[in-house]
Amino acid sequence: GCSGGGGSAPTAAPNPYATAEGMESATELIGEYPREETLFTSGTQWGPPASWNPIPGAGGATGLGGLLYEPLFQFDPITLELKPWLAEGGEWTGDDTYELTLREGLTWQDGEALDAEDVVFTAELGKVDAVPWSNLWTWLDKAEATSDTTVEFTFSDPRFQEWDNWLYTTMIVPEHIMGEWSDDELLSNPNEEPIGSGAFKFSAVGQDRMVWERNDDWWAKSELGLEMPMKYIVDVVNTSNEVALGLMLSGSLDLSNNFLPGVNTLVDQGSVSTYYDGEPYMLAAASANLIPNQTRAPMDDVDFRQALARSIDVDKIVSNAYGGLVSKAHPSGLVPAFEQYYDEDVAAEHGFTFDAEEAKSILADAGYEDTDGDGFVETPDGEKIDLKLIVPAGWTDWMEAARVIAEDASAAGIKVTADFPDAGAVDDARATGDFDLLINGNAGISNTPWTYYNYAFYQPVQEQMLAGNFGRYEDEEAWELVQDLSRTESGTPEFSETLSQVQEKFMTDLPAIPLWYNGAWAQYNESQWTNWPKEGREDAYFPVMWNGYVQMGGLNALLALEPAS
Amino acid sequence: MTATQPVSGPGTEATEPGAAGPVAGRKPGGDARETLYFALRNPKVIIGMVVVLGFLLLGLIGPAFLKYAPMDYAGPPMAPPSADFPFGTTTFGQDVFAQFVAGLRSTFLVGVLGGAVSAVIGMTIGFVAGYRGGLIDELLNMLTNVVLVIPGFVVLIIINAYLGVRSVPMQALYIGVFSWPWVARAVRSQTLSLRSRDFIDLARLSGVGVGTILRREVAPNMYSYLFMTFVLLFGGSILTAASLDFIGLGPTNAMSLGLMMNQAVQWSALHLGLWWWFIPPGLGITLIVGSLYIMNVGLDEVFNPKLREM
Amino acid sequence: MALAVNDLKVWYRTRRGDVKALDGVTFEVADGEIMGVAGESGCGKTTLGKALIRLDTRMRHVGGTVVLDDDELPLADDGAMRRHRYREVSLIPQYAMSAMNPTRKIGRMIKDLLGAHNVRYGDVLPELERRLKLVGLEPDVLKRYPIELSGGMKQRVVLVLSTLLNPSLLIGDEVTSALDVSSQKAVARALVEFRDHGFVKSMIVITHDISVLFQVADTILVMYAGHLAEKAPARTIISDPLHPYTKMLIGALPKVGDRYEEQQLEGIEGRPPSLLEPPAGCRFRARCPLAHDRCAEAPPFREVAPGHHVACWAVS
Amino acid sequence: MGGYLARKTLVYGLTFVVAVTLNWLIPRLMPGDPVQRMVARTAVQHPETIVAMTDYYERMFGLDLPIWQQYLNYWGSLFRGDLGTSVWLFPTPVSEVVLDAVPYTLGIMIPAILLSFVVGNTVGAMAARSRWLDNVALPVGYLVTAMPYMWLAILLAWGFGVALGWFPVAGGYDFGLVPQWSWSFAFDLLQHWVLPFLSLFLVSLGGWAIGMRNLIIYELESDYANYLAALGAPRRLIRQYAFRNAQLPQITGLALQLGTILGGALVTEIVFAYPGLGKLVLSAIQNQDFFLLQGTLLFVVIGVLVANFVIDIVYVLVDPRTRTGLTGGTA
Amino acid sequence: MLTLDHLDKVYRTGTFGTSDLHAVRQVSLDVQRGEVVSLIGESGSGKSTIGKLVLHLLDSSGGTITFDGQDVTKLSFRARRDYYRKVQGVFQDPFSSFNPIYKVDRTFETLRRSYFSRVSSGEWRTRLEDALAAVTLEPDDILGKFPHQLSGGQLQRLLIARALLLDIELLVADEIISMLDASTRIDVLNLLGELKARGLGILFVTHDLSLGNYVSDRVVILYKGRVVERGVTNAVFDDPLHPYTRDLLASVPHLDRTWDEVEAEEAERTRRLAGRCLYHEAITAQGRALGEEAEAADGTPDGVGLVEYAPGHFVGCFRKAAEEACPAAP
Ligand SMILES: Nc1ncnc2c1ncn2[C@@H]1O[C@H](COP(=O)(O)OP(=O)(O)OP(=O)(O)O)[C@@H](O)[C@H]1O
Ligand SMILES: Nc1ncnc2c1ncn2[C@@H]1O[C@H](COP(=O)(O)OP(=O)(O)OP(=O)(O)O)[C@@H](O)[C@H]1O
Ligand SMILES: [Mg+2]
Ligand SMILES: [Mg+2]
Repeated sequence: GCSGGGGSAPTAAPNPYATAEGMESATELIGEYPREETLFTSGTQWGPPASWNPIPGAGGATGLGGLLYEPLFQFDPITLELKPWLAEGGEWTGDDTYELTLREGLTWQDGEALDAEDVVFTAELGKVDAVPWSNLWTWLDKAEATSDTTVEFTFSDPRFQEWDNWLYTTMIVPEHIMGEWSDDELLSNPNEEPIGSGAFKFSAVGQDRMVWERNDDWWAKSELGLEMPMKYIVDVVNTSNEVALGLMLSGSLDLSNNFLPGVNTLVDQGSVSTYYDGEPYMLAAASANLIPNQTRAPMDDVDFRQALARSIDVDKIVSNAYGGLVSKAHPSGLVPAFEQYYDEDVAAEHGFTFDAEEAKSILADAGYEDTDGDGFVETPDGEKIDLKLIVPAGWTDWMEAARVIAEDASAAGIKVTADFPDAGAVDDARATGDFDLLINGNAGISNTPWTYYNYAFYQPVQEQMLAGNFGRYEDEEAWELVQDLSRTESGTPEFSETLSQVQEKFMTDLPAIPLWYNGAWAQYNESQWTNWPKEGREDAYFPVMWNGYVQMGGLNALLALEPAS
Repeated sequence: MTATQPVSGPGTEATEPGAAGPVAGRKPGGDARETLYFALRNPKVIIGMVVVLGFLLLGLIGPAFLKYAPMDYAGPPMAPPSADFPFGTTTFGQDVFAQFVAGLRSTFLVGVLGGAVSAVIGMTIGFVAGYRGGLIDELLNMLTNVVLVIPGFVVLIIINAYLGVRSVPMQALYIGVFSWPWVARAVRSQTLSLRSRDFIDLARLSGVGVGTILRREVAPNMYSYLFMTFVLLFGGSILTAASLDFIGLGPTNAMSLGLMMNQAVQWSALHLGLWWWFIPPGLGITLIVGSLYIMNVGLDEVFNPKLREM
Repeated sequence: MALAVNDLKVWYRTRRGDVKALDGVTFEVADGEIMGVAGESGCGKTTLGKALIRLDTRMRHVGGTVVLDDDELPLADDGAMRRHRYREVSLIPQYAMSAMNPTRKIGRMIKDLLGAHNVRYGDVLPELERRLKLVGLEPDVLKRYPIELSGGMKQRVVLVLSTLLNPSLLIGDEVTSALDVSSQKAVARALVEFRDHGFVKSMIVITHDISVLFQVADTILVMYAGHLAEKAPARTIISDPLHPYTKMLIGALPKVGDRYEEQQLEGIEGRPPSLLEPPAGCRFRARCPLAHDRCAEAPPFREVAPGHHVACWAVS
Repeated sequence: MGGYLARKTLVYGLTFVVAVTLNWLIPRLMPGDPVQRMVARTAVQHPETIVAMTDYYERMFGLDLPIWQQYLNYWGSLFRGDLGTSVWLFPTPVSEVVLDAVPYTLGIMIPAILLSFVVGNTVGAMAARSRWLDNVALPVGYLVTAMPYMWLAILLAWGFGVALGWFPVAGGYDFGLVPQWSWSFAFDLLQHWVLPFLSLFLVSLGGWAIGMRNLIIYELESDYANYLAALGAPRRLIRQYAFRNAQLPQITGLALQLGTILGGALVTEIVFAYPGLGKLVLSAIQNQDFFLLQGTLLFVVIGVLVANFVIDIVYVLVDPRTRTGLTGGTA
Repeated sequence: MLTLDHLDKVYRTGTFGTSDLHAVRQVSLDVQRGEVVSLIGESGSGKSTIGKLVLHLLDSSGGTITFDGQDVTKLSFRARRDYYRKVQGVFQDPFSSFNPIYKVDRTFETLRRSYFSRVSSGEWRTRLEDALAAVTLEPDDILGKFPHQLSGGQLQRLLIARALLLDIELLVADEIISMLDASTRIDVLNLLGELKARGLGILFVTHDLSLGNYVSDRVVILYKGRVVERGVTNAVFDDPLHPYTRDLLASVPHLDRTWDEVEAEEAERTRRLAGRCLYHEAITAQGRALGEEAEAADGTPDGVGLVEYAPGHFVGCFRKAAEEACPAAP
């Protein structure tokens, strides 16, 4: 027989189940994970789990950040609050000093204490260029452990919004282990015997699964009185949505974070459930934007962009392509979590809504006319317009949406054809600016609306645009506004004021056209575990295990689960 | 690729000994009529042809009679087959029958083009290798082996991914480029046996060049064999294309039967009970390709009298 | 009398009708006689040979009887014929070059074949080796594959194999045609020797090469278009042929020493008739210089001298 | 034989070099940049950081070197048995990823190939003698062979998995099980194996049967069969010979098929979420994982080459015709 | 007219030409106008190979072939076409000499396309009829038919007619009658005799000695690629010098003598020769040592391994190379 999913780490035996040598002893220990004590999840991992190193920020097994390693704070996207986690709290003690206090009695899973030195160590890892938070040190001056549980951060340029972001996205790592790694190893060590501080320990791994086992010595048990209801979490590696749905329906999966087309039908039938009982079923996770390439005519013309935006009937996309699984985006582009920041006045004045007639009249006013009678307008210079909207092949929902967009735009006189190159080719086009139109949803939910506008306006425009402003919009004033925003503390009146200005700029210039919200896809099978997050519940969290979302609610959702029987 | 081989691999070998028959022992000319006579009396050929031509016809003239375009949101979503929508509708309310008919076209196109491309490459290489022999033969053999050894389907995926935008003809072209090796092998051995025939030498004594000899003397002798090869390639291309379409690398700007299956699966058709979306395209392919294969056996019987007597 | 063939008719079924390849032949082969069959290509020589042992699926036994050693052979019944094959009638086929399974060692194949006839290989082995030696082969050919032997060797192996059970009648079809002169001679002599040793009682040797027949055969039967033309002792056929066809056939053969400059030989004008719908009467009529009205009726195959049969009205 | 072996080795060696070079080259022709995709997944927003990370990974993968150097390094590490590190599954070594997946793929492919070969040939041989089988079984065989792999696979998954619930539809073994040496685990493995195996098996079956049928018919018409029949050999013996001889070209067909059935296995594995090479290859392509792709391809190429080589040798051993053919000494 | 001088042909067999097959070794001979020269030998002795070399269907590995003083071993494609105007071939199997799927006319058409594209169709028709008449064929019986509808003799004559359409001076006839019926053979042979009378040179390849004897003026006996004996037909047949030739002659089935009779004659001759090696003796008689002729070869038209035993009657040796010892030498 074959050794099956016998561990991707045959060198050492971090746990008895992971390798063939460990098999015999494993039989004695456990043959299978008892169904009633195990939570089966899927939808996050798309390949064999390969790394348990949290530093690179990606590529880790599902739940690595959040279940095994933990951040200082959690962020609740529903309340928009940072909640102390490893930290007991933190505050700005001066214009550019921030003092962080850790909880008492934090321990690593190997029994070592988790203290201020570990936090300093984690922050200082950023001094290595390739560490994802190396940028921190362009505006942070110093991180100093003032006691076992306190750390003082001194900033050269306090960027409040970014700092908050760091606090909950960065996992604190053990100095006593990673301190021994070389700089190169920081990113390339697979860390096959991970020691974290979290609720779960590494248990076993296979080609098609990752298994976590409850950490019964978790600090939060005593500190916060929290206890995980399940002993094991088995995360099933995805191959396709079809398979996920099959597993879900057969009750082999409890939580699926896949986009499962048609799941609305199943929710209506009662076979699975979601956050909302009806449309849009899912919480919103990010806005999907239509990005016009503003280095090309006519997308460089704001009137044209406005007309284009109004020509698209997003409702049709929502109901047809998604069957109501998503909702239409607000013209500000901000996800509904930021509803409180919406400036509805600005939206009423400058925001766009679907209106093909208006789109046509804007075009006509700006000199776009159909001079050759082919049913499509030409530029004021008389150039033909023939735009390609690219969406990665295989992204079926977006492909369907792109078809609708192309159809609608064409109906308004703007010739657009949908094209579906390979995902890699779309990446290339997006980075190099070699496209007319594309759809992008990179800026997801975060602690601050700044993230979205940073994404939309990011400047300076460079040869390769990798993180934002793929449309290569150029406007200094707008960029200054965004930078101001990052330096403003949220909750302050300046913050909302600046935010309104940014929103206005966004709606008038339309560097990106927000269309709908991609959902925080999550569907539950309640046959084994109940009490899943639902609309209207007090303690409802984002029920998502995606990387970065565990500390944004995923963990709390798990904590709240109850066995069905 | 995927399915070309299972049939054509052994199939090729199978036709080889017989092909020595048609080449060596054929008495054609007056027997063209005889061939036709047997072809028209061979139930396998007839059944195969009727099915394939039926689908072809549907694909060709079908669209003219349809109310909706394949991608139109034509009716209620997820409607089961009815008078209005004989194959029902998709999740989006698209007419599955309209898609099926449109898909038939691309499917035939892929079959014909893919088959033609690999036939042309395989035959050229086979002819040249078999006729020239020597070092050229060795080199071409090696090329054939390399293409054979490299997992063609994987390379196809890569190439398909490489193409920014994929069209049916492009897909066919690339499929063709990777499915010729067994054709080359078979044609080569046929050519080898023909090369030793005296009429080739006589043509050379008439001052005719290599190309002309291959074209006018060698190839025509293998027409029946080449035709059967083409039938196999035709079916193989369709299956390969369907596999590519299925894993999401189908044409991006057209409808095909494989793409229909892909979409049906992507949108969980079977789990949602939309069997009418998933069954017809696969069944269509199966029937077309199956009929081609059956027709091929029939043709084999027609061309090789030994089989005919069975 | 070993073999008596009486009015045998064997036709081929084709889409265009029956090919009357063997259309009523009557002759006898005596014990110990080697009878040669000669004639132009397509005249039915092979059909005659095959008809006596195994009709293939396309052949049809239309009429006539074959009696071998007082037993009538059930020609049309493949199953019943099986008992007679090999032990009573055996064959060296025209295709001796490919007559042996290419993937089996020769000894193994013989063993399998003998097993099927309930004969123990071990019992026969000494005799087999003796006969191989007789035809000039080492017994170790049994351990070889057919492809490792030359054409002449294969032909001799097939000869030994076919006669291993001492059949009454051996039919050899174009046994020597594919060989060059030296192997031809060896094989031809082996045939005679086998008869002399009594391994086979009588033989029918079919070939288009009359000079070989002259060397091996006691009598020669000349066929023309599915009919018999003449049968006589070999020397008589060569030196005193009676049938005009035989005469012309022999006359067209140059002897060593004949030279074009000195003496021009002549061929036979025209072609044999189609066997699909052969003309009634004497089939050689169209090419015969002696043809007259009488020939519209088929001439009987008459004995005009002891052991000399001719089918021609012009011969009295 | 020695010379033949040397020659074959030379040819296979050359083929290997060319194939490996293509393996190396082909992924590099794809659009997109693996490192960029990798960095993009970290969702880091700051260009400076992105540049630094990109540099780091490029150095890591040796992608900063001139292309010819990359090529030479590739050969160098190949000889050290090092296939590099996967980009997509960073930092797992490619060899590890591939070796973990290979047992599953081989586990369905080898039985499917061999069993379909054996069963197909047997059915074909039977069809060659029975009109009934010929007229009924073969058309069915054709239709099965004409089915797109995934269509059959999905129908099987849906029918036996979802609707009837007899077999699981995903995974290499139950997600609730721990691998161990026990009957229940083995049984579970088997249960997960059945459907993927079946879909591959069924599609391959028809081809063999048909090939065999045709070959046997030719063999039964051959001279040696006629001769045996003329010497009164029973049909059984003749059939036995014909079957044996007809199998030889089928063996060559088997070699031809090895490389291509992978395509089928790939699609099948995707349908059944079977943790073999299939999904791996597809993901490697989608993630521009040069190294994983190279590694997987290399594995396949070596596998196919070795199989072909073995078949070549075996062929020579079982078919004396080829053996004398190559020494040039005919008749 | 045609002279072969030390012609060699090595076939490369096996992958990358790993093994060699020396099919023709140091063959020298010549054919004059109005003369039939027969190449006689057993199967595999290299007869067809020589024919093909002369027709330039194969490249030679060494030696020269001169036609009217011009070396034809290295002709370009163009020059070859001119060569083929004068030299043509007819092959063993008339059925395989015609593409079975075309009517026989096609053979002539091919010729016309290459050589007579400017000839009007009326003119062509006349020429064709003349050529067919020369081989005693009725155009109406023949043209428009498929090869399988004609007899071997008719086809073979058609092929000769095809050659006659060109103004040929030399015909290579490779076993043109061995596939024919005894009755039609003689017609074709007689036709060759007529052609010879018209002044054509004919290289007649055969393994049948009686046929070689019937038409040829001189014969060349080949053994394993070597010429072992060469001379005027009567001389060779009446007084074979080489043991192989004698063996060959003794194996021929005669129509008037049985093998036993022939063998008795042969035994008598062997007894007379009493183990002498005529070649060896001739060499010694010329005052040369064995092996010397390799150096002496230059300038002697006789070539290596052949000595003139009697005027115009050469005998050779089996030895494959000059260094080998004479098999019959003491
Ligand atoms: N299977 C067949 N179907 C139809 N006609 C056949 C078949 N086999 C032979 N014939 C015809 O029967 C006639 C006699 O054929 P047969 O083979 O007996 O001739 P043959 O004298 O042996 O000729 P050859 O000297 O060429 O071997 C020929 O006209 C031939 O065309
Ligand atoms: N194309 C080829 N490649 C390799 N060897 C060849 C080739 N053609 C002929 N030979 C070999 O060369 C030798 C001479 O062959 P050739 O055909 O000239 O003989 P031949 O005297 O004409 O014999 P036959 O009487 O059988 O026609 C033979 O051993 C043959 O096997
Ligand atoms: Mg015959
Ligand atoms: Mg020859």
